[in-house]
Amino acid sequence: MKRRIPLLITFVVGSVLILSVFFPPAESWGEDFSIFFDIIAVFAFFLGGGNLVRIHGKKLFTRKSDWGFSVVTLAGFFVMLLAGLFKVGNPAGMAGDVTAAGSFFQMLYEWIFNPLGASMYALLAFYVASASYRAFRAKNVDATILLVAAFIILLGRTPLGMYATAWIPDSFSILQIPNLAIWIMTSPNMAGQRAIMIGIALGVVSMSLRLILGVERTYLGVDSE
Amino acid sequence: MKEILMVFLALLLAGGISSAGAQESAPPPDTGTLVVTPAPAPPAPVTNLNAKDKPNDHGAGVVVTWTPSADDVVGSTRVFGYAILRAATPEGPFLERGKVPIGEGVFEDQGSLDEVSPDYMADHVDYYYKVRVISPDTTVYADSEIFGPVQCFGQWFNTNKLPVLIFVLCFTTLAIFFITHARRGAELYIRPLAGIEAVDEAIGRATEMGRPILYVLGLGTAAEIATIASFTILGRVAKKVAEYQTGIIVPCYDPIVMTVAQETVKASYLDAGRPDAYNEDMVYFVTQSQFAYVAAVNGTMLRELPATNIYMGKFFAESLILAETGALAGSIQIAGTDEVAQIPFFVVACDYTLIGEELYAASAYLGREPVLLGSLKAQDYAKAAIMIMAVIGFVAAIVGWDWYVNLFNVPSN
Amino acid sequence: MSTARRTSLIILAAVIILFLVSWFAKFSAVQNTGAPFGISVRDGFYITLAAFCSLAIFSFLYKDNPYYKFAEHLFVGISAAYWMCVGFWSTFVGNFIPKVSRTLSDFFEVPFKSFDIFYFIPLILGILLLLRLSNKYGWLSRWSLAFIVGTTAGLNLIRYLRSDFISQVSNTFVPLVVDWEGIDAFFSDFSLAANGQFIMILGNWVVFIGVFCGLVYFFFSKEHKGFFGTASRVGVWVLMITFGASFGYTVMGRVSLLVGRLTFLFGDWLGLID
Amino acid sequence: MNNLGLIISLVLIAGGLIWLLVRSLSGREVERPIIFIFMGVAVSVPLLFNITFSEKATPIVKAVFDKVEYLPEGSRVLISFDYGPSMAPEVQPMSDAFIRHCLAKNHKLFLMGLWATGQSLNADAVERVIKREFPEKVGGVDYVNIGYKAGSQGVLNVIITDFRKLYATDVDGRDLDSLPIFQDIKSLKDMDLLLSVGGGFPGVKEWVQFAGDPGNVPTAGGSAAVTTPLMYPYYPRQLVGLLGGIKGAAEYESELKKHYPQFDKMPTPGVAMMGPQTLAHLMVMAFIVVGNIAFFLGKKRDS
Repeated sequence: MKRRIPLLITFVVGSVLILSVFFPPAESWGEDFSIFFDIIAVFAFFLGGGNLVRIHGKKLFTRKSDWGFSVVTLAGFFVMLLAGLFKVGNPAGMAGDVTAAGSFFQMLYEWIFNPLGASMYALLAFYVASASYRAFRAKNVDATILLVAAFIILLGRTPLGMYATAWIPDSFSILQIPNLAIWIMTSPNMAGQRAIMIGIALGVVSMSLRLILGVERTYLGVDSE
Repeated sequence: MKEILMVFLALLLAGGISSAGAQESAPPPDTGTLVVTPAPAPPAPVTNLNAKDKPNDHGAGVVVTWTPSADDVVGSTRVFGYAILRAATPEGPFLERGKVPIGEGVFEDQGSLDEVSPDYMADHVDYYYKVRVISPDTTVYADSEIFGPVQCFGQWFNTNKLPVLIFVLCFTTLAIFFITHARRGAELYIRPLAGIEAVDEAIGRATEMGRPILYVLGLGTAAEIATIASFTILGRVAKKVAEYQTGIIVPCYDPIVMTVAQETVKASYLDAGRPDAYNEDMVYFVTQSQFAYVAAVNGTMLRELPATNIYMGKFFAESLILAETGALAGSIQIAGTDEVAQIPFFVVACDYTLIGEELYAASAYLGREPVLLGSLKAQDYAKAAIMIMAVIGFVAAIVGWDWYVNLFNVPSN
Repeated sequence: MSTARRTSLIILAAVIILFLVSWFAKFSAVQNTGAPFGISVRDGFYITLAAFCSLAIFSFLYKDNPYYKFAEHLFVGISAAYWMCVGFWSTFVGNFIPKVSRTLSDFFEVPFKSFDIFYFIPLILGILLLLRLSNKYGWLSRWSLAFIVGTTAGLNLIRYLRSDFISQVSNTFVPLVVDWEGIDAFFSDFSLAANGQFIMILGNWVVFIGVFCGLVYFFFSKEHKGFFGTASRVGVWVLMITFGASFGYTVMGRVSLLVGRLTFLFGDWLGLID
Repeated sequence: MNNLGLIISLVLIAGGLIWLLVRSLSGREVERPIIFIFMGVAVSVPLLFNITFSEKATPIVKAVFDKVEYLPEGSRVLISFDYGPSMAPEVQPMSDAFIRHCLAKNHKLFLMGLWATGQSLNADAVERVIKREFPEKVGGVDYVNIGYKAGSQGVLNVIITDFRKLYATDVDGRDLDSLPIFQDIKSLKDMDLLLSVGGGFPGVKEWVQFAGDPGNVPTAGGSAAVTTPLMYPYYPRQLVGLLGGIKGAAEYESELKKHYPQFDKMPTPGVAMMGPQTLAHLMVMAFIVVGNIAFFLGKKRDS
């Protein structure tokens, strides 16, 4: 029972959703199920939030190293939670949108959440540089191809590429770096992307089938029973 | 199997006929007759007005078609567009349902099935249509004759999606065939996947170093196949970890993913015969915000200094931030994602990367169970079929077999 | 007191002083431009806070440090609660309540839509999920997981098959020759111009062969030897070009993000640029 | 200030790179924080000191420039604003540059638009660019703004035979027949060049299909970076040239500055945005080169 019923649910739900696509009266089911999924996810928030509070509370009470930072997390969590659930300072009161401009919730979002997130994102510019330094080495044929393609595209995006190859006559203009960069983006790059996408689609179809047929079941933790 | 073949053949035939009937060449532009008329005469009305129920829908849809006005030619100023009007009786009143630009001869009158909607369009009720040719001068127009009555109604099967259904059926048959074949004990060869071979080695290394393994399930919800594939890989990794008695850290982005991951890791420890070594805090929730999650995982990497970082699942812009920080911490890194835009970053910054489809294959490969391997075999046959179809498509593009190309153009509804 | 501890305390004091200085400088500057007093103090604080948060994150580039740790922990706490609140108000109150209860709809001040019995499915599954916390009935939560996985599998199977698989295959159907006017014309007009006939034809060939070999690389059940070996080698090369090119192409976007952040720091905060 | 900043920063960066190169020659790797510092400097210095690089126009951009440049003085050029406010940061530098170039060449300028959301943008360009920088130009004589009309490609189909079927007046309500600039203009076919600046539908593609091709009028334009690859097939047969994304705008601005000393002081948002980008790209490439030198020398020494 503990093992059969979940597999049966997966099978029924999965196959019903596949078939619903082909029958117009059932067409909207997929959408409905996605909404159900979102609602279940709200319940899961309790599990998530509870887990967060438990982990950091434990660190705090057992005075583990860095417990002070757990206080920061818990304080941030509860302040934000209360601000959001009770819509503190919301110009339209409880009926207003939770993210309405001017509310305390939105203030915290704008001046703490947002700058922190944008800065994290901006770190990418630095990591792009360090990754290219570290990884673009002509170690073997594959790595050399990777390196050369990246280098041509990079060159094509600076004035240098144009200056360096402007002397090439028009009848050989494909060899001018900007043109070569465009050609790489629209031909071999496109081919590679497409091969990967077709492969992924097949992989998803096959994986979905294995799940529906109950062949793949690690996620249920039922291997052990 | 025979039925499928019949349907397939019927489809090919239908495709061939429909493409033969289409493609009527536009009349040549008559630029010579263009003289400024002092009083604007109304443009020629449309002809061949027709309306019928929109096929393959759930009702409340009518497709109106017509032959564009004789004045709708390149360079003529007399036609500006078409307005489609509908009434419940031939006498009217006719209300405008929409407009289309010049050169077009089709309009889908899409109503709502919802009775309270102002746009409600009842099924099995008579409607009358006419098409108005609009000129740049709003007072000058030409109405077509009225067409009707026409009724809309729902269909039970969407024939537009027949090709998809055929693909689904073919692939399912193929997969079930190979899975049963494999169950009977046939030997199946599977090529090695470098990224997966490295997993065992990496766990061994972690044991030697006495450091934990960091397993990141990515930013996908449990509604992503990539995340589910990652669960099965996590299951195998956790089992090995339990056997070797190494530590594992699984920070989660999504609460449901956390729930499933806890279940998976717990079961793996049970499987390995070490339920006592399982600790609830191995799998924990961080936050459901992309960059806050990355900030936390980055911190974990530099503080816990895991011997190996495994990234499997859906990743977005954070892929490179994670992989570079991991490299800084000196960890061996194995990644796998089906997010095409992020694969390059993992390939560049990680030691091993499972590219797209390999991620899905990995779970089957790790299991080494014949049933799972059987489905890989089916995937390969499907790939071979695509290659053959693509070669035919190449020929088709030259010879001009439009029906063949059309076979792959599945309408969006 | 150890030297390390003393140094870190001095740095902390310096950071606090800098923060206060920046705050005061900011609001007096804002005040001079004519904004009302109360708001400008608050805005000065917020801008300074945002700037220090950004700097704390950037400090991670040097190494892990307490300021980054502080920002990280604050970020985790705030963001976790943020999404919970948004999920609660938009999904639970916005989508779920109006479909199940008029009383609750009135309580939350959302318009009641119509009663829908099917909305009890996610309610029950959600409660089952919470049973995980119980040792005795924890196994029931697997029913919810099974539902989620079934939904995922069903929806994705069709979605990928249609949008990625079939349409990508059909996009590969490109003509092998473009603007063909006979072999003589091909050779007499032959050029390596970027928009010339030869390069266009070459592009189509590369796409076709690239997809073909790329797919061969993804063959799992065939040993990569002989013809398969060669084709899969070529496939790997095509993939490598793809990865290199995509990497190079994204650099511009990544730099734009940094430009945006630095514009905030130099402009909005320090007022160095306008 | 500008030049000093430029010199100091370039010396710093170049010196740093040489130092790195020398270090690499001895086979030593570069630590990560050094890379980060270089990257930070490469992006912030152009921002702080407003450093720009002159872009050399790629052929596809140069073709547009040359077309405008070599039309005889007094030719009629039409610029269509086919974008909304959200796309403006990326493509507005293009339409501004086109306007400046045409007026400097004393071409007659016709402005219009196909996007409802972009209606105010033409008027804004008239105020911001034409009235401020070309006060001697007279509205209705040297330039005219006929504004937006609904109908997408339908508009083009009509005005390719007769403007007056759709447009009775310009945006200021003046009768087209009363305007000297419209004296012997009947349709789009009387234009010498059509320039469309856009980022979606309708845009450059529609201008080629519904105006340039059927009317046999030279057509060129500019488009947002995302849609640019889709336009390449039209070049050069149906499209004179094309400015792609902010880089295209920067190239055009540079070309303009090079040929017209009077534009020395003009704002060049495209070029300005390319400053940090160019330096960052050069930096990444320099690191790749230095990294490979270190790698090969290290390998040589090991063996």
